[in-house]
Amino acid sequence: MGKLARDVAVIGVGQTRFGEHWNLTFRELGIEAGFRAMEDAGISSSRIEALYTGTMSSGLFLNQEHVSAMIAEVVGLTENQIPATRIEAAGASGGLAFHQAILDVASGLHDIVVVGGAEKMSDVVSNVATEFVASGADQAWEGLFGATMPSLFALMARKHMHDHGTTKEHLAHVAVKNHVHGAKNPLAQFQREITMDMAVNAAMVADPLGMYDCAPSSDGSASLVLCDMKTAKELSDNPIRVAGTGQGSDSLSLANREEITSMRSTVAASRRAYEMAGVGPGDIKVAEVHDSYTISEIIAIEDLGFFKKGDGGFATERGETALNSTITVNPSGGLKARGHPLGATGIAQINELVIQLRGDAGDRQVKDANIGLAHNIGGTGGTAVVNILEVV
Amino acid sequence: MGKLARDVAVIGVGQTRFGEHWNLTFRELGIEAGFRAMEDAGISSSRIEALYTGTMSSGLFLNQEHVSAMIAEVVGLTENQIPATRIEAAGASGGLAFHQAILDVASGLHDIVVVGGAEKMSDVVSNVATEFVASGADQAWEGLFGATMPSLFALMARKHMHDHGTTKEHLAHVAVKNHVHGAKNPLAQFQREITMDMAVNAAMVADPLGMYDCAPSSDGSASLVLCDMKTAKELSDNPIRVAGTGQGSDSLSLANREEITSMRSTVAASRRAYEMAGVGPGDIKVAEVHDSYTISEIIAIEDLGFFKKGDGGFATERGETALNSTITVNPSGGLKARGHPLGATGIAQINELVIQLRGDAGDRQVKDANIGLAHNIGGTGGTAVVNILEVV
Amino acid sequence: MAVARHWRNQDQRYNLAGTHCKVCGGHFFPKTSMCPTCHRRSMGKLERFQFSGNGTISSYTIIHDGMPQYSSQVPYVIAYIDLEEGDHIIGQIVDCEPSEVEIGKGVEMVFRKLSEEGRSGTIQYGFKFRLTM
Amino acid sequence: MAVARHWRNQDQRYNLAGTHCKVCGGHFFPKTSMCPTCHRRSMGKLERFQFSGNGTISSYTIIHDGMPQYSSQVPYVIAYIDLEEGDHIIGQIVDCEPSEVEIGKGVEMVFRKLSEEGRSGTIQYGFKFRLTM
Ligand SMILES: [Zn+2]
Ligand SMILES: [Zn+2]
Repeated sequence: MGKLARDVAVIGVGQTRFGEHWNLTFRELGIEAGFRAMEDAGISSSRIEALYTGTMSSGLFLNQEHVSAMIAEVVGLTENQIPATRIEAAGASGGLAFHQAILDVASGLHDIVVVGGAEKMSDVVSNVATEFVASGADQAWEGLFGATMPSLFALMARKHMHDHGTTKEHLAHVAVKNHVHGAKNPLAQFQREITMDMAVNAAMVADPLGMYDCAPSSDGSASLVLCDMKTAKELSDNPIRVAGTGQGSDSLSLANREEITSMRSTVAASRRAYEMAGVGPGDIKVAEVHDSYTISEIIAIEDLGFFKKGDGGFATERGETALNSTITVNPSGGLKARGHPLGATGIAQINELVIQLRGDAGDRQVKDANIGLAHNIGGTGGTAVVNILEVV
Repeated sequence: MGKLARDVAVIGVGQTRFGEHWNLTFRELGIEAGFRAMEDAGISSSRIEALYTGTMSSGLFLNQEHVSAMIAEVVGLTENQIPATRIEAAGASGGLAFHQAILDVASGLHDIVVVGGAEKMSDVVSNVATEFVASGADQAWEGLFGATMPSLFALMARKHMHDHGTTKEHLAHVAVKNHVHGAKNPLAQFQREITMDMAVNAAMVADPLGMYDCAPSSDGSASLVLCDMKTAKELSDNPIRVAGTGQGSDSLSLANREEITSMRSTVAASRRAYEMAGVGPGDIKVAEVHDSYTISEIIAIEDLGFFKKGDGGFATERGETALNSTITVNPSGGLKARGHPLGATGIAQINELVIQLRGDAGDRQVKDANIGLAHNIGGTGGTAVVNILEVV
Repeated sequence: MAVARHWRNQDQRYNLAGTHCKVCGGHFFPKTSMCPTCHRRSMGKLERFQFSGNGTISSYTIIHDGMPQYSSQVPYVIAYIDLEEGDHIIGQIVDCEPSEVEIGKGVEMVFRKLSEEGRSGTIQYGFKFRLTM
Repeated sequence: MAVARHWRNQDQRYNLAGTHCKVCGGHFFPKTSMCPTCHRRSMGKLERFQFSGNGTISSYTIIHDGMPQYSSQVPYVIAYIDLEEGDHIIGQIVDCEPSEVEIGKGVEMVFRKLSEEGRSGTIQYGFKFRLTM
């Protein structure tokens, strides 16, 4: 166990701009990113052997389950009855779809696979969305008692502040830094910088988390083309290799964990991915981590081993996670500025790493980026997926 | 492509009785089948490296997404942050979870994996359940216009009757036969035989389909333990090998297909599974096929190549699909008599094959069963999964 | 909730608007962003196409156990219709006794209220069909 | 709908009933079919256990943007509470100003109406907490 039978690589990426797409249906969003990824890979849809889709909310938002078949249909992949599989793990749906697609190719079943993530969140009013997003946490023992998703992260934040001296300003530094990065990303939802004052003094959502501590609800989709390394080298001049992949789970409910300032799922997933890749946190030049809330990024960069427990907020304040500092965290703008269409997020993270490792990231290029890490969680960390990519 | 890097085998199976379990929660249902499978495999939960769960309705029925984490928690598998993955493909969720678990083990990532399927359907009133089940079909272009899931199969049935001479009595023969089988299965929801008169003259649901043409909505769960062949031979005296696995998709909406008396997804999935296994329809001694409606079984046994197109109803009338006739179809009682807790169905099918191939099926044992096939579809056939198992 | 979702489909539901592919000449319902035959070659070559609403019943069913928002209308007829210009559609057959419906009979589109009231609390309108001749 | 689902949890919600593992002596909320420490060794060794409802605030948040069924109650306080007998629970803190809530303060359980009205249309009752001292 722990070793893949075949080497796997990404050869194409595509993304819609994230944000509100009133005029586009869920189907149209999915198609656009898929086409861009195939175009980027330089292959026609007839080469695709399987399709994986990460999406959370179609059942609740659209009253539509079984969306894999729907997406295969619009992308024209039902022509050859291409296998189409939906993966759902709340906000980790995209990263987990990528993980499953890696296993598919590594198993030998398929050589060329498309992975997509899509979400359509702007069709429901915001308090209904609040309830739906909360369905990624424990409904029976959290939601019923009034706990929203931001409030669960607020519990983690307050405890982190109490135990480690993290401050409201540290949280704000995460948001400000990610908006600086997002301003350089033409596909980000928010392409403008914000001030510390705006972030610290924003309206409260769940104290101590304010408006600027929370990633937005977004429409959007992202897609990529994955294949075995032999095929990758035939089709591409710059395939990006999957060096390691790891997944970890924890209890759905926060109250069933011994510790709420660390996510055991992230620790386990990253340990597995580092082991497979044969690297450690110090080797990572660029990371896309799951900043659904500012506190999430602080906890993530500690759990991933970039900084020691309790130092995440201070390190952010010192600027060590900014573009081309110690380790560049969320050069895309992260969930905070790029936007957070649940199932699309994990795919967009991989896409950003691919663009960085190809050296195609323009203004937000991380210098000498040769190895990158993506970290995607579902709910309050019930699921975590970590993928490590490297230049071949 | 098309060849697995490692051989994979099933070494343990477990199932709750299907039916109405008013006193059991979704969590408790899942735990029971999981324990039985681990006990059957003779391993402790500390050996489990990953968990796959097939379930459709948790989001709609329980307002709870992200159930993989919830299930991992109750089974005590979050202790080691075991990866837990939810697969959703409407009624094919279970078969597809099994397929994904096969790819996981074959890829080399994990050696021992548990696959579970669970559904809790008795908590909602029946017309709400009707709407939820319909969410496996196309909501925008079928459900909105009043098409229920049975009505879509009724359209297939009427067309099959018109084109091929299939009769209402042929449909009834499917139900009667599966109830005969179910009467021999102690875990079946309905363990009593029915008469042709009852089946033919039952209250109409969607003409020409009556009450006895439709599988029930059930609570229940099923689980199995899967591992690589090397580990299987260390742990088990009678591992059952996965000889072939195949998946196929078609349009979600029936109206986007050229043909409604055949499912291209089934044809493609079975072609892929037969190719991998190196066998043909004539080699199959026992099959568990997706008889969510009686017409589904008739279409399935044609599409799987057991009988030629149009002969499925006649062959059933001739008794060729009964226990120990030409090919035994649904010795468990099928979805019709065993019950149909959506996500659990695909796993229960595999379990029945394992029990048959071990020679442990008692009164319903298929003689000399050495190779078996399971066929699981989602919605109206937007997804089909075919798995072929054999004695080692 | 989700009113925008319905609004996006209104042209299709009210006018039976679909897509015409200028590459292969095919007509498709509902609208598609890509011709299922021509794939990427069809991009930029697709135009809105309004179906006549005439077609033939290819299959049908009489529903006795209906969707919640249609439960007051049972039994009602749903048919699988071959549209005259190509492609198929699923819709209700109204203005006749269920026993009059047969495979092979012609139908034409009519514009109607679709259902009493959905879970969204809004009334939806769109196409149904009636027998011709 | 789904009333049975709520009924099954009532003993836990009304009485703070959880599970006591006679193997390791641990106390767990909510009820569990298996001890998270002892796993299968705990089967048959678990009994119902009623928590005292006393505990300590380990973390808390003041919610300004609440769940739909609680939206009339904002701002309201949710706390992460260490129960005196072990394990943790998430619940509302009531009968005080949000500004009085602090990490380390003691709480006791009170029985209350949980929310105005959920999507299910039924009123739910269960535990909340108030500050002691
Ligand atoms: Zn065309
Ligand atoms: Zn114990």
